[in-house]
Amino acid sequence: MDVKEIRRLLEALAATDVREFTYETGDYKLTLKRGEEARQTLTYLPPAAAPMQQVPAQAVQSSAPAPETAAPVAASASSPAARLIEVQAPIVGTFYASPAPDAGPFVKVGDRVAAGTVLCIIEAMKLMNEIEAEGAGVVREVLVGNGEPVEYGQVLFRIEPA
Amino acid sequence: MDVKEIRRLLEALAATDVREFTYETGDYKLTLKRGEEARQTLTYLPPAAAPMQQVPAQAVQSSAPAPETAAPVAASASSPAARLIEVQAPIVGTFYASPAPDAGPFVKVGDRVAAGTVLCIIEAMKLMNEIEAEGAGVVREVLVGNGEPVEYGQVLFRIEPA
Amino acid sequence: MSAMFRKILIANRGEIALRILRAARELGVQTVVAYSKADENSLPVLLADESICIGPAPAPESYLNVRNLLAAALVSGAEAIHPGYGFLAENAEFAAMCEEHGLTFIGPRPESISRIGDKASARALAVEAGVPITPGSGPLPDLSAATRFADEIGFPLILKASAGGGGRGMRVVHSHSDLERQFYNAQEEARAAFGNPELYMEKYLEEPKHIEIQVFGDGEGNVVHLFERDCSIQRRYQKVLEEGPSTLAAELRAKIAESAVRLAKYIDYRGAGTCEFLVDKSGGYYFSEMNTRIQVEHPVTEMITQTDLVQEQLRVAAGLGMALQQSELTVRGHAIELRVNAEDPDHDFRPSAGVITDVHWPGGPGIRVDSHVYAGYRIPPNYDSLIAKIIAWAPSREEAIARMERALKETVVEGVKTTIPFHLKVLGNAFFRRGDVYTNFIARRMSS
Amino acid sequence: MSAMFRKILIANRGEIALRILRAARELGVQTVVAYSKADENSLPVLLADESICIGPAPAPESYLNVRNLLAAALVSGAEAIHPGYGFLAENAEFAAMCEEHGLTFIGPRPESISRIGDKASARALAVEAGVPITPGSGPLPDLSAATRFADEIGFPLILKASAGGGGRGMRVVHSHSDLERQFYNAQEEARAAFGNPELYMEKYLEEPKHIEIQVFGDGEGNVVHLFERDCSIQRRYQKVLEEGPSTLAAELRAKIAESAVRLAKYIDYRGAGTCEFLVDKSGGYYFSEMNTRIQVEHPVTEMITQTDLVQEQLRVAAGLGMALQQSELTVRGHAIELRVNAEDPDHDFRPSAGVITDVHWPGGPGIRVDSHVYAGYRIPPNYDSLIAKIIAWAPSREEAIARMERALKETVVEGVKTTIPFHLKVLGNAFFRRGDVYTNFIARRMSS
Repeated sequence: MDVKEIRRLLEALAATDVREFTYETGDYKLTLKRGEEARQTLTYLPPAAAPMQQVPAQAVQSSAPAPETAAPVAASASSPAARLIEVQAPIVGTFYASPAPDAGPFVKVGDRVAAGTVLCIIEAMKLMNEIEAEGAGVVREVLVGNGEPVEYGQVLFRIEPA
Repeated sequence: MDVKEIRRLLEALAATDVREFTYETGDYKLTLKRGEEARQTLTYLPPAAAPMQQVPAQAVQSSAPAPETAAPVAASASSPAARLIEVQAPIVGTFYASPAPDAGPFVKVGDRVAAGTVLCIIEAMKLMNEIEAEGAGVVREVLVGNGEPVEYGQVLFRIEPA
Repeated sequence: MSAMFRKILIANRGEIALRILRAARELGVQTVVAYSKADENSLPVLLADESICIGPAPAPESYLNVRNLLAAALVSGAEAIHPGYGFLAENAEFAAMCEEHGLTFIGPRPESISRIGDKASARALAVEAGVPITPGSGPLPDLSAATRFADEIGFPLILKASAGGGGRGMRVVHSHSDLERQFYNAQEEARAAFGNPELYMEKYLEEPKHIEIQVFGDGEGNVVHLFERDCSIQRRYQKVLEEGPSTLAAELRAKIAESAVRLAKYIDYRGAGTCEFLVDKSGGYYFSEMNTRIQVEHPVTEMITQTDLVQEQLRVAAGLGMALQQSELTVRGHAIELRVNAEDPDHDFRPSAGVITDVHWPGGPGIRVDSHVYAGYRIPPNYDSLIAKIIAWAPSREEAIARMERALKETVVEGVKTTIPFHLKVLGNAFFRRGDVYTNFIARRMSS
Repeated sequence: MSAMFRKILIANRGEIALRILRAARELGVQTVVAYSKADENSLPVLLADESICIGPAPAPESYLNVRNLLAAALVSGAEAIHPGYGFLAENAEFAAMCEEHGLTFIGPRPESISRIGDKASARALAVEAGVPITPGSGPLPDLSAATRFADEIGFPLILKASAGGGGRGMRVVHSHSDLERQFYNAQEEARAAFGNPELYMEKYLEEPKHIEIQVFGDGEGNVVHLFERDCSIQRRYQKVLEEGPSTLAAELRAKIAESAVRLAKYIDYRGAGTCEFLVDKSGGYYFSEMNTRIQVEHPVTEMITQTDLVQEQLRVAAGLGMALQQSELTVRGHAIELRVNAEDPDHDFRPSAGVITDVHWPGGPGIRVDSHVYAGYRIPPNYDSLIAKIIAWAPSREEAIARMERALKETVVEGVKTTIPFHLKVLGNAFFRRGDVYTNFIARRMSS
């Protein structure tokens, strides 16, 4: 089981009210426990969910209301990363970390940025769109590799606000 | 699992309300705990998969008119009628409250019956099947009208046991 | 040498995105579903080989966001874009931009869309191609001009304000005295309402049928028709029930179909298209417009001709030629399609968005269901309210109606209101049952 | 003058009860569903006009309980009983009792059931009607008798113990030396196993196809066939996948169909029936048995012939005559049916009873689903494990396979294991894809 599969499992679990989940094979053991009080009813999630069986499980998951405006910056919901600001892709295209193939990256983890600092370029239909920081802070994470495609809303950076 | 994978796993976890996560393989064990611990854990027990019974090939039940005992007698579950015994139809047919059209009913509400007292007739395919009481008691309810069809298991009388 | 696409981008949502996905998958074509944030848990996204978010819920920022759609196709390596219906499906500029970026637009050539998509231009083309249109006057300076036109065309006629629109300021006139009485009033009204007194007239069709011909062209001069659909049952210009074939006489049906082919050939049409006609009770038929895309009601045609129009779109767009041949196309049986909308028919069909808590679609012989919903699906409030199309096929119209009734009675949708109770009333209506159905059916026959 | 039934009793459960209910409802016939206590929440019961409990869960006390079934029909005012398949469908005594009580048995005449239902009698009838059967010897007293038979028929042959059964004590022999070596061993083994050394021989078909012809008769001398189904893919004599038409040559198909019609005409067959044949690689075909009922796989035929066999059963039983005419019957396209069972293919197909917590069936063009289950339905442990039949139709076999794969990939059943993963393997198998399929397909081509 790789991270992608675990992530899909987590998504599937989120749609249920399963509180505790253990999956054990000869190779590995996976245990998950979820917060809040256990409810009265539990539903069963088949441990080895085939891809097609995952559809409704994911489907049942209620999505957070979509933002009405294409705000590229959003606070992440909860948890360890709560204090970090997420920089999301405002358009679809190809991510470039540096202004030119042989140049260094616009920013690296640990770099201090100010409002307006260019963080990256997203190329869409031959146009280079510079993505700027909205506020001051320190780059804590860079989540996309150079040349990778990004979709709308994809998290590109996490910045700890100054 | 490398740091990049763990980071992706953390991201995935951050979006859920999973509190505790353990992943163990022959090589390593990964444990994550968040926030408060769940107070109560419930595990799902899959329903015991009973072996499927084979349907006997083409066996026609012998339909010789044997005396009918009001077989599925069951105490009703709860509530006002808790002490009453239900007399259910053991066969499908037409309910007759009396032995002949101009005769009085076998039993009325308030009548005292003994084991073997005939309560009614169910006619099925021109055969008159007498339905007898299984034990002594007082008839408290007659639930079917004369000449009405009854299905298997339909409650015909409620009797308060003596 | 041409080959089928390896991968396409589906630039739409809901049932039509799923429909395209199914066609592609059956042809071995990989799918990339472009979706808005509101649709991330939608069935097409869950089933797609790949999916890519192209914007937030509002359509102008996602499904109408040309830049993000094109970028999505380019970064995902798709070779073609299927626009579905609605959104950018009839946008010539979008079609042209696809081609400019080396992407195949699965639809007609951009110039076809603009020539035949514009209503005035389409009427002119129809006249050139010898296809009848509703007779109309030019601007009428005075009553005598109007009278001359009336003498030429005959009553009933409809007076319209040149500057008007959306049904406002229209008056039906049945006789010369009617015309005399109404002409100057109408001029005054037009002046008051639109600041322009100019009037014109068109032939007024009383109780027409809305008949549309499905056509398909290969863009190389070959055009076939796949017979007609009767879409007369409309509520506020929204189709409610479509069926095929119509109850018109065979000779008339053939004439209308032939006209549609003539028009499509005249513009060397490529791909799937629909020519809409109004048909009056005397057998006159008048071209009204052409839709240059796959339509919501295409399954009616697929059921009676045993074809797959979306697969055919993909084949023609990929340059593999058109498999459809007129000589092999026949109508078998009758099909009816109902549009199940999440609307409350008891409260003026107001939208009933929310979570579908339980759903059970009908099955068994002759029933096809095209739906993107599932138990637990939240209908986003941002788009239309169509949640399913139920199609019933049977050897005859009468049997198709009985089958559809049977199907609706086994359908369960919980959590939202649907138009199913209304559909059952339509199916039970005596006028409908004998095919006595015109565009005013709902207003005239279904008002309680 | 005959008329359609006003009301019928459905003496069955599961998907076939629902199938009959759908056919009846479309014909305007009221339905009474007879059900066991285990099925009170089943879909046919929930959808029926009336329902009547006829006994507890065990089939001998409910679905095989003749007295309760007949009483249920009589008290509910039903005029006819549809037995579906299995249970009492091929019970001549039950059919006769229906008639005695003034109820129409929707099926063949009782005497047809007993004559053609008995395997030995059916073989004799086939010979009389001039329909080929697998050649068999009489009892073989010694090796020389066996050798004479082998000389007459040719190898391979199969030695069977007269007192044997269920496949026990059978030996395939390929040559005279094989026969010499095995004959006395087989006698000894038969004596030891069954207390009787008597042997007989039959022609052994290596890798035959299981081909069955759907026939329909009106009981008045008219019999039509609705072409064939290939049901070679079986697991322990249980059909897994059925398709039509077969990949056999057109001439051979026609010959087999003609034989089936001849046999059905010979006994003046009434209603729906199926003649099963084994077909060897050299084009020899041999009648094996006739099923005197509607079959599980009848939708394959309905899809390729655009007929409704269950409605036709009702019409013929009601005395309205047979609407089917041979000259109007043609095969269009290809259909495949899969039986989705609640079984775990990873654990020797053990039954997987329980609650179906979520279910999402496929839809879209060419897909038919016949299923009695729904989200929240508990599969009772008392009956078979069939939960759905998925049928895919397309213009060609290749397209039907692609469509079925597409359909299975959008299917979701949660709460129980199903055979769908196994079906996907069958569909992907190279031998299956080229139609190289015989009754040993699963044993030979699918063992991992």
